[in-house]
Amino acid sequence: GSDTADAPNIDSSRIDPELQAMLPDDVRESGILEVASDVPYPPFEFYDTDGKTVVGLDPDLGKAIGDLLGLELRFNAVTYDTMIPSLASGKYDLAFTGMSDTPDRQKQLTFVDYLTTGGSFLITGDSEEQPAALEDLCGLSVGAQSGTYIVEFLQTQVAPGCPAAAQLDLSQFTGQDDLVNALRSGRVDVAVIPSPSAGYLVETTGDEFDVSMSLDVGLVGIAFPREDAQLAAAFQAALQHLMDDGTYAEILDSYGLGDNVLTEATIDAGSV
Amino acid sequence: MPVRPLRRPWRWGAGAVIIVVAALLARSIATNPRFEWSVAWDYVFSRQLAEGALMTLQLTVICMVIGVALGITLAIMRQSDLWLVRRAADLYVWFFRGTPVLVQIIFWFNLAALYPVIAVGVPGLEPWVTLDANTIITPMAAALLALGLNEAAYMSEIVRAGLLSVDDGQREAAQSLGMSRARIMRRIVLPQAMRVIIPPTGNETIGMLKTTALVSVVAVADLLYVTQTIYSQTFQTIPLLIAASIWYITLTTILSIGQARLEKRYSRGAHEVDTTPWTHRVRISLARFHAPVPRRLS
Amino acid sequence: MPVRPLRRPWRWGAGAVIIVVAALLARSIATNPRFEWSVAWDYVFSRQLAEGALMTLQLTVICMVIGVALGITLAIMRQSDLWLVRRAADLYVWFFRGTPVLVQIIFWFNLAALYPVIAVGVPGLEPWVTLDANTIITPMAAALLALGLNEAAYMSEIVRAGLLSVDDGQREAAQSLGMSRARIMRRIVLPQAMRVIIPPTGNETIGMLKTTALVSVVAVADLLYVTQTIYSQTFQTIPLLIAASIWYITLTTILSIGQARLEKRYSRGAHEVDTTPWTHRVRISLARFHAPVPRRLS
Amino acid sequence: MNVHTPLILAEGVYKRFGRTEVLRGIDLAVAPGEVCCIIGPSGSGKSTLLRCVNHLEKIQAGRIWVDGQMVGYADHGDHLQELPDREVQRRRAQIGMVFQRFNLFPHMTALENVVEGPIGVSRRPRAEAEEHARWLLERVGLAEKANAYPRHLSGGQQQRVAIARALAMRPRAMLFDEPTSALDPELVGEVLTVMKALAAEGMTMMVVTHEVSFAREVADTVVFMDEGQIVEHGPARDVIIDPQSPRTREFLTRVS
Amino acid sequence: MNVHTPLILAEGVYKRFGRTEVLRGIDLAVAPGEVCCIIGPSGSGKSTLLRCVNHLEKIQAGRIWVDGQMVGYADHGDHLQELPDREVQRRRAQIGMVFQRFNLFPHMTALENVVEGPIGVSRRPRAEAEEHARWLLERVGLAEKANAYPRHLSGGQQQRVAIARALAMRPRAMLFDEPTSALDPELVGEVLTVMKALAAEGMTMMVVTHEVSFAREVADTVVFMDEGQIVEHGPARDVIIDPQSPRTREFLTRVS
Ligand SMILES: Nc1ncnc2c1ncn2[C@@H]1O[C@H](COP(=O)(O)OP(=O)(O)OP(=O)(O)O)[C@@H](O)[C@H]1O
Ligand SMILES: Nc1ncnc2c1ncn2[C@@H]1O[C@H](COP(=O)(O)OP(=O)(O)OP(=O)(O)O)[C@@H](O)[C@H]1O
Ligand SMILES: [Mg+2]
Ligand SMILES: [Mg+2]
Repeated sequence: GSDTADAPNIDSSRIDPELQAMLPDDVRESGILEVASDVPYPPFEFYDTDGKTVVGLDPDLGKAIGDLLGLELRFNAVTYDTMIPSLASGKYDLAFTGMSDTPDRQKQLTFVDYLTTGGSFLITGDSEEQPAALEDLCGLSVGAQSGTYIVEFLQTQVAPGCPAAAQLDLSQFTGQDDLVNALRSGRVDVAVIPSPSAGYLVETTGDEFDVSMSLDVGLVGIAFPREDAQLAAAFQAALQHLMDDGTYAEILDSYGLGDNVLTEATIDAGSV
Repeated sequence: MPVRPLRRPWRWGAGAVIIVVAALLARSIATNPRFEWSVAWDYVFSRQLAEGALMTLQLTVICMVIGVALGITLAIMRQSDLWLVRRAADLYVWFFRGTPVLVQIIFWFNLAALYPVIAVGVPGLEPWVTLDANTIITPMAAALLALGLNEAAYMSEIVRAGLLSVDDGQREAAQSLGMSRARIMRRIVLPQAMRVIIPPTGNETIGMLKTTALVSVVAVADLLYVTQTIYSQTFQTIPLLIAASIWYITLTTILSIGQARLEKRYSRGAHEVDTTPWTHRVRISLARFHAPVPRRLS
Repeated sequence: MPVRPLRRPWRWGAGAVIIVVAALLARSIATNPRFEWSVAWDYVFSRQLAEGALMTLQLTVICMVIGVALGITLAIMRQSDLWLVRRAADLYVWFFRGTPVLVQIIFWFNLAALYPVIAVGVPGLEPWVTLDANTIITPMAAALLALGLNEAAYMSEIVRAGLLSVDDGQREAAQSLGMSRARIMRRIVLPQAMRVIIPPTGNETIGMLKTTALVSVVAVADLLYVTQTIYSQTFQTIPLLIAASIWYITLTTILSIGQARLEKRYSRGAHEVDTTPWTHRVRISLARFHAPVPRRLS
Repeated sequence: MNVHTPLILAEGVYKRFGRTEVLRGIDLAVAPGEVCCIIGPSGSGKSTLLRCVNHLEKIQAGRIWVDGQMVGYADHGDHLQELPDREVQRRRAQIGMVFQRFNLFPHMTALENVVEGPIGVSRRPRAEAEEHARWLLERVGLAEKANAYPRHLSGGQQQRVAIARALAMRPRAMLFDEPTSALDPELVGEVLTVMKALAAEGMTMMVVTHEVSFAREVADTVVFMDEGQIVEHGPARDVIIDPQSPRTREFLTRVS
Repeated sequence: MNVHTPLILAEGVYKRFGRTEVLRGIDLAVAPGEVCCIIGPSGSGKSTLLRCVNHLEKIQAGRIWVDGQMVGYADHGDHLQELPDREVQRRRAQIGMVFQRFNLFPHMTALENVVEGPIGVSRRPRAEAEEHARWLLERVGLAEKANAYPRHLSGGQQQRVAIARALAMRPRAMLFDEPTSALDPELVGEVLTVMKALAAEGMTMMVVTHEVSFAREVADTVVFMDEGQIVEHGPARDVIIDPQSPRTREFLTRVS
C-alpha cells in the first residue's frame, strides 16, 4: 500500500511526452500509482510461482500503459469487499482487475474499457448436457458467480423465456472456485463464467472441462474514482496508442484472448 | 448527622469524558456524508436484506439447537467412566475444533465429488441402500450439518466448564436421595451450571449470526451474502454494510435480551440480582440519607 | 471372595461400533483418490502455507492478548458501582458483538475514507496532532484492531461468567483480611474463576485461528487466504483445503495441549484430577481385586 | 449374620485416599431401631464411614450390609457381583443422609429441596409430597421459611432443612453427620426431640457427633473411633461414663 | 465515649435486608482485652452483627467504632464522611474474622491461606510470614497439614486453619463466628486454650457461640440476642447463671 515511499521504477525509453502531459500534476510528479486488484483472478491477475509477484493480463497491460505515461503501477491485492471503500479513501488510485463496466457501477466509478467479455457455458469434459444456445439452459441447473453481470443477464434475458415446465435453476456462488467445485461434483450442469476465465480454465486443466458456447455481453474496464476524470482520460489515450501500435493485441493474444479485442478505447461504454 | 458519600472526582471526570467522546462520535457518524445514511436506510427495509436476515436467523437457530443438544451430550460423554466413550468425544471435539468450518461446509457440500454414491451396508457385500449424495445433501443440509456439528464441539467445552463449576457436594446430596444420574444432571447439576454456561453460549449464538455468512460458499443466501451480492453489483459498499450492520445489531439486541432473561431465571437463589430499576435505586439511596434513625429499641 | 465388575454389554457393543466406524472412515479417507493425498502433502510442507500458518499464529496470539486483557477490564467495569462505567462497558460489548467483524475490519482499514485526517485536540481549537489515517493504519494494524477489539467483547462475557462462579464468601474472607479490591481480584477471585474461564477461552482462541481468515479482505496473507489464493489459480481445491486443515489441526492440537496444562494448573485444590496414566490405572484396578484384605486391626 | 439381624452391618471395612489410610478395618453392627453415636477426634474417619454406608465412597476391602442387602454388590455365593446403578440408587433411597456441610440445592427453595426426593425418586404426587414436606418443616421449626432460598437462611436453618429433606424420603435408616454442629442449644433440644421421636418410631440411626452430652441423651450405643479404627464400642452409658480404653478416657476427660 | 474507651462500641445499629429487619438498634461496648460472647437463637442476627463490625455489611442507621475510629465513616463534626476503600481496608486488617463457613481459599494450601494476608496486605517478608504461619498452625494442632488443600481437610481442620489465618494478621480484635461448631470436644479444649492465651495477651474478642459451656469458660461478658435486639448483657456468670429476662432463662433452660 501507501507505505512504499521509495522511488518509482520507470523505463524512460518508451515515455511519450504528449501523453505524459495529460496526467494530473501530482501523479506525474510522484510517478507512482497504487492499483487495487482482486488477485488471483486468472488470467487477469494471479500470483507467479513464487506466490508473491502479481502477473497476468492486467499487470502486463498496466506496464505497457505505465511505460507510455512514465508511471509505475503497483499492484496490491485487495478483495472486492474493500475495493470501493479503498478507492474512496484514497488508499488506491485505481482498480485494474478485470472489472465489468456496467451502468450501475458507472454511478460510482469511471471506466476505461479495454476488453470485451461474455459468458461461456462451461461443462465437464464428459457432460451429457451440451447447451449451445440460451434456450438450452432452460430446465438445467446453472451456476454463476454472484455479483457478476452474468447473473443479472441470466435473470433478465434467459429466465423469463423458459417454459413453466423447464424453469431455469440458477445457483449463485461467491468464488469462481466454489462454482468450479459445484460443477465437478455434479451439483450444477453448466457454469456460466466470464469468457476470459473460461478460456484460461480449459487450457490449464486439460480435458476436465469444455466450453459448449460463448456469447458476447459486455465490456471490461480500468476503474477510476469519478473525480479523477483527467487521469482516466490519460489512460484512455495511452490505451488507444497501444491499440494502434499493436502492442495491445500482442498482449491479449499471449493470454489466448484474441477474440476479445477492442479497436477503440472508450470511457463508460458498458451498457449491460 | 448527615452522611456525605465519598467524593470520587476522577470518576465523574471519567464519566464526563465518556459522555463527551460518545456524543462527538455519534455526531460525527451521523453527519459524515460518506456513510450515505439515506441509501443505507433504503436498503435496511429492502426485501432482499429482510429475506437474508430471516435466513441468517433460521440458520442460527437451527445450528444452535443442534450444537447445544449435541454439545451437552458430548460434555456428558467426556465424563463417562468408559475410556472409549470419553476418547471418542474428545476426538470429536479435537477434530471439529481443529478444522476450519469453511472446509467442513465445502466438504459436506461437495461430498458428491468424493463419494458420488453413499452406500449403506456391510463392507464386501451388496449394499442395502444406495443414495445419490447430491440429492440428499442440499446446500441447506450441508450448511446445517457443517455449522451444527462444528458448533457442538465448541458447546461441549462450554458445558464442560459449567459442569466443573458445580460443587461435588451437590451431586452427593442428590445421590444420597437415590436420584438417578440423568435426573441429577437435569434437576441439580445443569440448572446450577447454567449461570456459567449462559454467557459463553450467548457469545456462541451471536457469533453464529456472523458465522452463517460462511454458507455463502454453497450459495445459501444469508444476510451478509445478500449484502455482498448487492454491493458487488452497485459498488455502494459502505451504505450496504451499514444496512447489514443495522440488521445484525438488531438481531444481536434481541438475542442479548433473551440471554439476560435466561440468566436472571437461572440465578434464582444463587446471588443477589438487584432488579430495582436504576431510577428507583437513586431515589432509595437519596432517601437513605434523610431517613430518620429508627426509634431506639433496647 | 472375588469381585465381578458389572457387565455392561451395550457399552462394549457401542465401543465396538465406534471402533469399526472409525476404522472404515479412516480407510475410506486414506484410499479415496479424490483427496489427492500426495498433492496435499506436498503443499503442507510448502513455504507459502508455512508462512501463512505463521501469520495466522501471530495474528491469533496478538489478538487474543488484546482480547483477554481488554475483556477482563470490561468484565470488571461491568461490576463497577458507577452507573456510567457499567453502561459504557455494556455498550461496548453490545456494539462489538453486534457488528460483523468483517465490517469492523473494512471500517478500520478504510478509516481514511471517512476521516482522512485524524486530529487530536479540543473541538473548536487548532488540533494538537494531525495524522494521515492511511499512513498509520496499515492492513496489519486494521486487522489487529478489528479482531482484538471484537474479541474483547466476547471475552468480557466469558470472564463475567467466571466471576459469577466464585462464591461471595471468598470475597468476604479476603476483605476481612484487609485486601484491596485489585488484589482480591488477582489473588482470590480470578484464580478460582479460571477453571470456568479457560475452556470457553480455549474455544475463542481456536476459533480465532479461523477468524483471522477474515483479514484476507485487507490482503493480509493468513493461512486460509494463502490456500484460497493457490486453489483459485490451480483449482486443486480439495487437496489444498486438506493441506490447510492439517496445519489448522496441528495448531489446534498445540493450543489444546496448552489449554489442558492451564486447566490442570488452575484446578489445584479444586477437585480430584486423576493424573495417573490410564495404563497404570488399569493395572491398579486389576490389582485391587486380588489384593489381600488387610489384617484385622481392631 | 446373627439371629437378630442388624440393620447396618460393617465387616472389615478398609478405605484409603491415595496413600492416606482413613478406615483401617471397621467392624460394626447397628440393630433395627438402635441409635448409634460415633464420636472421636477430628480426622478419625467418622464422616468417611457414613459415606461408605451410603456407597458414596467405594471401599477397598471389607463388606457392608444394610437391611440384609450388601451395599454396592450382590452376593452370588462364589463371587460378588457389582450392582447396576439403578439398584444402588434404589438402596440409597432407603437411607437418609444429612451432610456435615448441609449441601442444600441452592437453586431451590426450602420446600422444593424437601419435595425433590419424594417427587423425583419415589414418584409421589406433588400435593401429597408438599403436604408432607410442610409438616416436616414445621417439625424442625421452619414452617415460615418454606419459600426461602438456602442463601437466605442462617447456618442452623440450613441444617434443619437438610434434616427435613432426608426425612422426606421416609428412609429405613438415617445417617447424620454432625447434625447439631450449626445449631444453638435451644434447637439442639428441638432436633433431639425430633430424633427421639424418630427413634420411638423405630428408626435406625447412625449419628456422628462431637457433643458428648448429645450422645448421652440420644444414643443406645456409642462408638469411639480414632485413626480409622474403632477403639471402643458399647452401650452409651458404659462408653461415656466408664470407658475401658485409655484413649477414650483421655478424649472424654478433655470434654469440659 | 466513656473514660475507659471501649475497643468496640456500637450505638443504635440498625440493619435490614429488604424488608427483614435483622438488627433493630444494637448498643454494645467491648473493653480492650475483654472477651464478649454473643449467644442467642438461630436467626437472631448474631452473625450479621459481627459482619457489621467488620464493615462487610453497610448499616442503615447507628454507628460503630473500633479502637476509637468509626467503622466506614470519618466524623467531621457536622457530617459523616464515607471512607475511601483504602482506609476501610486498613481498618479491616486490624480486625480478624473467622467465618461460620470458614471460607478458606480453596486454591491455596493451608500454609498459603495463612500467609496470604501478612504477605499481601502487611507486606511482611515471605520467610518471616511463613515462619509465623507454621507456628500458628502448630498452635492449632495442624503443623503436619500445612501443605494440604482445604478440600482434603475435615471440617474441624478447616475451622482451625481459618483461625490461624485470622491470627496471622496480628489483629487488634478478633471476631469469631461459632469457632467451635465443627470441632470435637477435644479440639474445643485446644481452641479454648488458644483463645485464653490470646485473652491473656490482651486480645479483644467477640465470639458468637451456641455452646453455653464454652461461653462460661472463656467469656468476660455475655450478650443474649433475640430477634435483632440485645435482651441481656452483663458479666458472664450473671447472665448464664442468674439471667434476669424470662426469654434468656427460657433459652438457657433448654440447654441440657
Ligand atoms: N477426598 C479425600 N482425599 C484425601 N483425603 C481425605 C479425603 N476425604 C477425607 N480425607 C482425609 O481422611 C481423614 C478422615 O476424614 P473424615 O472427614 O472422615 O474425618 P472426620 O472424622 O469426619 O473429622 P471431623 O470430625 O473433623 O469432620 C482426614 O484426615 C482427611 O484429611
Ligand atoms: N443476605 C441476606 N438476605 C436476606 N436475609 C438474610 C440475609 N442474611 C441473613 N438474613 C436473615 O437475617 C436473619 C439473621 O441472620 P444471621 O445469620 O445473622 O443469624 P444468626 O443469629 O447468625 O443465626 P445462626 O445461629 O443460625 O447462624 C436470618 O433470619 C436470616 O434469614
Ligand atoms: Mg466429618
Ligand atoms: Mg450465624
